[in-house]
Amino acid sequence: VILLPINIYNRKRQEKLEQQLEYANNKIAELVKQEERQRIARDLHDTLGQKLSMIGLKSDLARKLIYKRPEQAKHELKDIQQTARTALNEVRTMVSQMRGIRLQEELVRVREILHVAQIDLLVDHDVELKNVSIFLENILSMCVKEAVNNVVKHSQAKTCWVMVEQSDKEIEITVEDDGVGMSDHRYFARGNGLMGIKERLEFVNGTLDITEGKGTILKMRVPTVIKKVKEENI
Amino acid sequence: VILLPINIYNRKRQEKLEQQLEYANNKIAELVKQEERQRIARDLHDTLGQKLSMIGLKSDLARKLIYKRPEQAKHELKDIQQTARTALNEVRTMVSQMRGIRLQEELVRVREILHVAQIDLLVDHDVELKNVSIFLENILSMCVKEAVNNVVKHSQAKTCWVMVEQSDKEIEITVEDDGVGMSDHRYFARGNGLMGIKERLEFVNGTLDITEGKGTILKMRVPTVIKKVKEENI
Amino acid sequence: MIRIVIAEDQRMVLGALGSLLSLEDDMEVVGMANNGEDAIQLVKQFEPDICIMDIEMPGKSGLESAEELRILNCKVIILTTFARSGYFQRAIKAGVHGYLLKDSPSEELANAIRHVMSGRKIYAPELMDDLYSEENPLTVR
Ligand SMILES: Nc1ncnc2c1ncn2[C@@H]1O[C@H](COP(=O)(O)OP(=O)(O)OP(=O)(O)O)[C@@H](O)[C@H]1O
Ligand SMILES: Nc1ncnc2c1ncn2[C@@H]1O[C@H](COP(=O)(O)OP(=O)(O)OP(=O)(O)O)[C@@H](O)[C@H]1O
Ligand SMILES: [Mg+2]
Ligand SMILES: [Mg+2]
Ligand SMILES: [Mg+2]
Repeated sequence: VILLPINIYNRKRQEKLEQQLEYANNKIAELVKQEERQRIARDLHDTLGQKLSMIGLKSDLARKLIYKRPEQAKHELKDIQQTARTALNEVRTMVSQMRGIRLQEELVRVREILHVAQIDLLVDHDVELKNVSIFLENILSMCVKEAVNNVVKHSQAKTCWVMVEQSDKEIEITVEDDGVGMSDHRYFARGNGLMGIKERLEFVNGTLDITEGKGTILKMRVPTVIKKVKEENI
Repeated sequence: VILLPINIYNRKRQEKLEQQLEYANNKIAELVKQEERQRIARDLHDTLGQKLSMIGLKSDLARKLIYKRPEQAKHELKDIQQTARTALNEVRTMVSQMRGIRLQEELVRVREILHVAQIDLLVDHDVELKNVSIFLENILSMCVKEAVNNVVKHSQAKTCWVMVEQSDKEIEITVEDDGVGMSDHRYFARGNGLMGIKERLEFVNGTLDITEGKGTILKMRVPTVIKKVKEENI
Repeated sequence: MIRIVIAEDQRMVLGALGSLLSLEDDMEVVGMANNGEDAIQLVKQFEPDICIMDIEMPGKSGLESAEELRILNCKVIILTTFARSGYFQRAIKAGVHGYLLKDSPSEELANAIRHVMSGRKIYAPELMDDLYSEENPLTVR
């Protein structure tokens, strides 16, 4: 008989916690949006505002100088063109930073790095991730980047394989090399790279497996059907 | 004896929920940021990118025309100046939308509205909120705005008082009028304005009190020391 | 001749402003500075009619400098790119005679200078406009 009230008490507490979870989520969403906008607004203000007002002034000036001092007008126009180009580059950088890195883009970069390091790259080219949030793709891109950096830095490999497979439920990315392999299993202690990969993957409910093959094999797996937070762990 | 294991079981579940709360918060923060950036990136790209590349092209053209066709060069320069100004205005709008509204700014707006409605405004002018997040200030501004809208729409008042008081722990904003007052207590049912104020305030752990004075008195209170979510309700 | 000192930390903007105002028949730019402190020095040295100042500069900002220049009997016009909250009010408090957008056409700036010389005060509506941005959402597209 004494069990019942305690159970009810506990259920109440749990319901409260669940409500809080919901409440907290809404609150955080608002706050984060606000903060992020603030940050971007500052960036915008500093970089673009100044350049645009400069262009405004200089075009004004150049117009007035056309007959009086055409050479100086020409000079001002060179400045304008240069400033517009710089500003455009900044907008591009800002936009691409905001957009996150797509896996395809990362693979292009990977190809370059390995080329410079004189390591052959074999990669299934057709693979394009489907129905994957940009957020998830961004995380995967960062993981692949770090994995390949390690191949370049530590493996002394001749060849690197990058394989991307997507099934209904998960994405599996393998980065393999034919290098020296890892000497022991205390690799997590030696740097931040592998640990970073592991943490990022776990953040999206994924896993990292490290095994030995011809050299080293990194297998990264993430589920693509992200369950609602509530159903996830209880 | 049978009580212990059930208690342990329940405590475990609660710990899990708490962990989830933390985990969910991180996750949501990331996702929301990403989304917001995406949206802004699209806007930036569309509006600014195009204009900047146009400026680049036109300044190139104008430079080539200076000696050959100075009048056309002048014309291009007018275009450039106009484009730079338009772009800058867009950045301005974007920045000010992103920044949220400060209470001081809202009070200026309030003054205008009441002036148009021929209602006198009495407000303590010196009050400036200190150590308040932009998020909170934004919420308060929206509440004040709606409260004053109601005074204009419903009160038939001659005078409106807006008082802002900040102590160590809370901010109290009072909007008072000397109008007809609220006829009954079912005001929440009649519109969305007051409900909106109440919800917003509760969202930041604040309260709304509505009482009768010469006309209507709205008292909005929010704590400035925001407790951690975890400590809040349990 | 209206004698002018300009303070602006962006070199290219400073140059363009200087040249633009020099092209006006009734104006003479007697000094150009990259920051607030230098501007104050130049004002003490040349005693110009008007000092045109940017707000955000290294060291002493345009608003801080304006407060000091008030005593030196030099009229100040503030030029800025954005309406940052609180700036307008501070500018008014500092007793500035003009508060204008940096990208306004030079004719407008020149006219504003002449008006200020005749004792008027000129504030760009755009810089107060952002107070109403919620009510009046100038949509981006
Ligand atoms: N492909 C690989 N082949 C051989 N050894 C590797 C490979 N990848 C990682 N390692 C080993 O694992 C260790 C840990 O890698 P990790 O990326 O965590 O750190 P790091 O690369 O040394 O430093 P950083 O923090 O800059 O990434 C490395 O120091 C290296 O000894
Ligand atoms: N200052 C006031 N003086 C007199 N009556 C008021 C005042 N403020 C609110 N009321 C009454 O309370 C009701 C509810 O206000 P509320 O702001 O929620 O809705 P609303 O203003 O009618 O519509 P909206 O959803 O557009 O705000 C009003 O319809 C009005 O009858
Ligand atoms: Mg590494
Ligand atoms: Mg209302
Ligand atoms: Mg500056």
